[in-house]
Amino acid sequence: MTRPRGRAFYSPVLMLEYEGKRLLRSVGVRVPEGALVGAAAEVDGLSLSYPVAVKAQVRSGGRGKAGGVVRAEDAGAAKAAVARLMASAFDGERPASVLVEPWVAAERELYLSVTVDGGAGGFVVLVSPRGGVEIEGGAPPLRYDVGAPAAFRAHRLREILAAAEPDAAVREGVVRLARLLLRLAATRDCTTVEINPLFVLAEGALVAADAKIVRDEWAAFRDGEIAALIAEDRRHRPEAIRRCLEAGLMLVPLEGEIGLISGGAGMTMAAMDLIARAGGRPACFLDCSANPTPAGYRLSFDLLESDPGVKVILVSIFGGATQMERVARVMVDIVAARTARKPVVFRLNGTNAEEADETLKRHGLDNHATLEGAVAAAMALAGGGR
Amino acid sequence: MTRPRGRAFYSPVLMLEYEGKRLLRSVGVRVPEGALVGAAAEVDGLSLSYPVAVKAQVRSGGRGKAGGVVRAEDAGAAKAAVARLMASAFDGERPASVLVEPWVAAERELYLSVTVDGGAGGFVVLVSPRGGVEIEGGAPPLRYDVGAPAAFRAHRLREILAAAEPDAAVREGVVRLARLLLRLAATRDCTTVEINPLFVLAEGALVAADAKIVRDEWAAFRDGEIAALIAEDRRHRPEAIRRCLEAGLMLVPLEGEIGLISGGAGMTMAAMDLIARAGGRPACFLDCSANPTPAGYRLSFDLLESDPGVKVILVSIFGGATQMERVARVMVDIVAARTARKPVVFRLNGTNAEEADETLKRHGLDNHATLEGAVAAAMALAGGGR
Amino acid sequence: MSILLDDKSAIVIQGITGKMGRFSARDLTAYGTRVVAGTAPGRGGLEVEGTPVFSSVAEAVAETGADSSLVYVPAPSALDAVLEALEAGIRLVVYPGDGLPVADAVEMRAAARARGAAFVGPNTPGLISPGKAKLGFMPSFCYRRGGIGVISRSGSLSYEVSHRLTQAGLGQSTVVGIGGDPVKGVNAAEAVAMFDADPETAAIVYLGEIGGGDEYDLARYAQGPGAKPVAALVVGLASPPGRKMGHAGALIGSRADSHAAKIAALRAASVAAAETVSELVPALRGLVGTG
Amino acid sequence: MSILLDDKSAIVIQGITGKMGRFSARDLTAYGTRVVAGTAPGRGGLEVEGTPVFSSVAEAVAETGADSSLVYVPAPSALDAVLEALEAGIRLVVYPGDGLPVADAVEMRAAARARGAAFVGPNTPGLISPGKAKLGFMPSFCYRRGGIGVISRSGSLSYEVSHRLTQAGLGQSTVVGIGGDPVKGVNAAEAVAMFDADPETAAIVYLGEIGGGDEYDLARYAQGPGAKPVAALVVGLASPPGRKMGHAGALIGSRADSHAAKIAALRAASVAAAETVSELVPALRGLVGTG
Repeated sequence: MTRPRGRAFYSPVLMLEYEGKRLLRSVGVRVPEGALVGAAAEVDGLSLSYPVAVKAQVRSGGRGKAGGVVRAEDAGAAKAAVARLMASAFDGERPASVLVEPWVAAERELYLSVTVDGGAGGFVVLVSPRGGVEIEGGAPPLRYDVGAPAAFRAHRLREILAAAEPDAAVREGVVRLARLLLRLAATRDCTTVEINPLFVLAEGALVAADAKIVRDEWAAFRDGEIAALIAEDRRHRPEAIRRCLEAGLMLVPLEGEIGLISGGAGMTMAAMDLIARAGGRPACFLDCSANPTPAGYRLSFDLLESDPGVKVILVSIFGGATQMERVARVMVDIVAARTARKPVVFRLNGTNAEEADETLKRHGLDNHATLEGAVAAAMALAGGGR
Repeated sequence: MTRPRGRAFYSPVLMLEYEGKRLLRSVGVRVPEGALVGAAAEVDGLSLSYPVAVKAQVRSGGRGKAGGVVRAEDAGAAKAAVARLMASAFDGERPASVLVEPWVAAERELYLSVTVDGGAGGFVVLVSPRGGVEIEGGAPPLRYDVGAPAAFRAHRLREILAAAEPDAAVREGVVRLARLLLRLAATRDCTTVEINPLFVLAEGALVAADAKIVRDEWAAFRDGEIAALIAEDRRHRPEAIRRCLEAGLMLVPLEGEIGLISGGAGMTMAAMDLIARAGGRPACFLDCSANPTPAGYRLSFDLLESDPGVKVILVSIFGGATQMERVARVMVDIVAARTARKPVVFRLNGTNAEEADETLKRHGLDNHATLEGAVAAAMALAGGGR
Repeated sequence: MSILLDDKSAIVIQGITGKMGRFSARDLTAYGTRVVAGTAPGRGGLEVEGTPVFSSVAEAVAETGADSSLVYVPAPSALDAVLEALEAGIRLVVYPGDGLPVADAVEMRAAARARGAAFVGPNTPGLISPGKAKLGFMPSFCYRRGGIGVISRSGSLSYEVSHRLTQAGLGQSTVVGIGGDPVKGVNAAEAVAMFDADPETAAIVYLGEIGGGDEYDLARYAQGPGAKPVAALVVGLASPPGRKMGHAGALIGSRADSHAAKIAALRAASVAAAETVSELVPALRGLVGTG
Repeated sequence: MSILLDDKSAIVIQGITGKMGRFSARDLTAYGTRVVAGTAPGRGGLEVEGTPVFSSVAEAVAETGADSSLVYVPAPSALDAVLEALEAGIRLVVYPGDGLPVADAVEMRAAARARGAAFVGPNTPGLISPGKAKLGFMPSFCYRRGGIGVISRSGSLSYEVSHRLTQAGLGQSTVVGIGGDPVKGVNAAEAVAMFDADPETAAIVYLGEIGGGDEYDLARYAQGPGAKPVAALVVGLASPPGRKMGHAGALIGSRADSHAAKIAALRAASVAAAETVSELVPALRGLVGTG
């Protein structure tokens, strides 16, 4: 009910602002006492002291610059803002709800986040004495490489902050808050917990004015909240994408004419790059390596057959654990059973590649020796490049 | 709404079965799909397949033996059971709700818990191949001293289980479950997570048939669920106890005639023991050391003055960080302001004890030199011992 | 000798600018303790009661050679403060505060052990080696130097009993409050081992209570060959089962937690076990004479 | 020489009774790898493909001298299995599985580092030192012994490129899949340092992608004094920003994550950087001739 609808791309495990704030509050972070509404009329039921902030609940970045946050001085203005925001789209995404909060008067705005970072081998804490919508353009934030959560040391962060944050009370508040956010990230499988802006009030208190929390989708087996986010997200995805997600296929829909069925993230990108260099456009990133079964491949074909933009299907797989002679047999079956007319180009290599090659040939199907050759053939069948 | 009412003693941070099961499910533990009802009529709204288990939601131990779990073969029997349980009391505690669950057919019952243990310097995992209501009487459970959660090693637990659990699949299931429970305890500040019985189904799956989860009340600052449990509990406590809890006074009401106001847990028990040895009965365990302020002491006096069973008030404090001359001044003020007639006996010692002694004497109040002397005086004023 | 703390110990008070920090800076110094430094984040350069204040423990250690720490910070910051002290090389850290999540006590204990340092707490008045140094907030007049090593799960009770010992002429080598929480730094078994190894300690007094298993560790020690004489008090005779008596650890959950079971186990191990505080000094006298 | 793995490595396969375990027992042995043991809890005493099965890694190590492990267990049990291997003294642990919570990868990395062992994974085909030993599920025919050290964030792409190198007569010292997740065991910087120290490795090939910072670590190495020749491929030229391309780490979040920025940084560091897979062998030939 409260998930955004629309066609924009977003991570299924990125929590909406109000969800993130609820989680922050539950671990002891101060947030404004807001209320969620789905329609202008619901504003009447709230006990608010004005002015309020009316905030579209969308995952797309740049909401503030796009007018997704409105200050309202009275109930009439708040209702108008709710109605307008509910009817708007942000980067293609329509809000499913609007958050109405007391307008908080900040002395200053900071930036604070805890996020997973490969270079740190774990978590980093990022702090900027200047937060808000302009964070991207400013000086890079202060960075504390924590690594494993148990390695967090408040005094290290304190030292790092000393260089840039002159107010000792604010420093201590940020250190305490960073500890809470790191604990949240570690105990609740979050890959990012970002507060931007983090308001400093006149009396020195810190209030999270926004919340961007990304959970770890692979931790769904041990966190029902993550499983629920994923399930709820799937309910609102277009059917084709939902079916791929359920089958473990990694799909990123694009808008091209070469329907690429591939295996492995790097190899898929490599093939997409060759298509692009040849002047074509891949129709998708579609990685079947997590489900190299007849059902998985059939679903991939169904998806591409039914996409009117796709002119040719290119199957490019270099298998390791995937036994290629089995893949070849599946391809033979799929091709034999299909009624559609879209041409299919194969390039199968890897474990048991020779048998795969023979299987395809025995059924009159070509197997290209190189990726470049397969891409060239697909481009020709799609009607050439640019 | 869903907290138990009644006069029984229970920990505010002991979760009810249904709350515990909800938490278990959220971390990936299999539990029966139950529904909570507050009245017999609500059974009609549930889609159940019979037989079902109808279970009173109370914190008191020994619920099973006391008839708090009923098997119902059809809707009529279930409604009757709900009505009966809602009207019953268990160790003085009336259920606020009843859990209705499918009756699970277990091949076997195990016992599994993760709990804080001083000897282990942290957490222990306890497993018994025979669970159920008879666990207390049987052989002691297998014990794996984990210590800090990061020290958990699945292979150590596996070795320990090998001695007593012959079924390798069950062992592996228990090891996986123990890991989840330990993670739950560590990440959500639980001091005990106990599943008894843990059902082994015919196909080998493990299902938590009951749940006893105790949270750490001191972690309320970083866990909103714990804070909510405490707040909800306070709403249902008698007013006097609620006020003490809110003021940080540690109170355990007993049923005696000596109203003991004390400081420090050990010292309070030592005074209670002397009262008992002198043939008296303490009216309470009341430790004011966490709030040694005029308000805290005044509240203690109010509590004991209003308890008709209390015949004398004994103030016994041996202060370290508490400055005793300040306590003495507070006592002088309280005594001067009170209108009640209950006699008061003092024994103040500790930091600045000489000044405290002088302050009391200056206002005509005796300060006993020894705890034994003070107890004897209180006993005499209460009307003697046995 | 004594255990953990003596007249060479150099103390840093973490959180020295707070109320308890200021009190202890004055009180410890008055007792003759070498308080060499205090810390308060962002307030380096100040002085409190004549003691220099640093912004971090590492600075305090580098500048003053502090080796022992008394930590006065609120529970939510306590783990960070203890980890800071350990990482700065402090060998003895005392955290007296109560209300600490048990998970944090577990981490503190593990961190101290990993570094071979001693952690005392939480929920303790600290420790004192009478006549040498004090690292806590117990009332100084209760103590006198001597040969009794005292271990207590409870603060006030340790003042009461130490005062009785002192009045009876039975001085103390060290009185250590191990704290009332179930998971602690130095526990009963570890404190007993330290007293066993301390030549100045002639006998051990243990102040226990219902709940937990520390008393059984003590009995195990007393049963062993060459154990020093041990007297013990267990409080909670009059406490009903199933209720937490103030201390998180003081709860009779099973038969072994009860007053009677503990007294019986201690006596079976030849410990002079007192059932009430009145009996403790006489029991100890039976072991060590008039001291 | 080679890195991490050679013909003296003694392999234990954890989870050898599963489908992948059985496959690798056969496949690794066929490659000439010394597979000395397998483990499966509660199933000690079995044999799989002629390899003895033990109930624990400690037993396997004690009985067979295994020093390297390939772990085939589901993600929820992976951390436990890796910790078991490390505690048993295994020096090289490969966890190929994907779908691992990043928090568990963080713990695995930290645990391996604390013991001075090497952890490779997650989300990797493993590693191979051609002609010596194989510890993963890559197709053996793609590889040939030689002097190119290959590091790859992606599995299939490493087969494709190794195959091209082999066909071009450019053999490999070791090909290590470091994995596509943001937090990994041996990372690009660490693998590069190992190849730098390996006398058999004459040049380094790095197969990277958009997202993450590994490529910048590589550039830092290549800029340093005495660096070995480095060629690199970055894939993701055609990938739009803000979307995760299969790998958890392959996401253009900021400008530095992009294909163009990485290619530019690598070239500025004198790395022979290929914009597509077609350009990689020619770029490498420019550095090392015909091999």
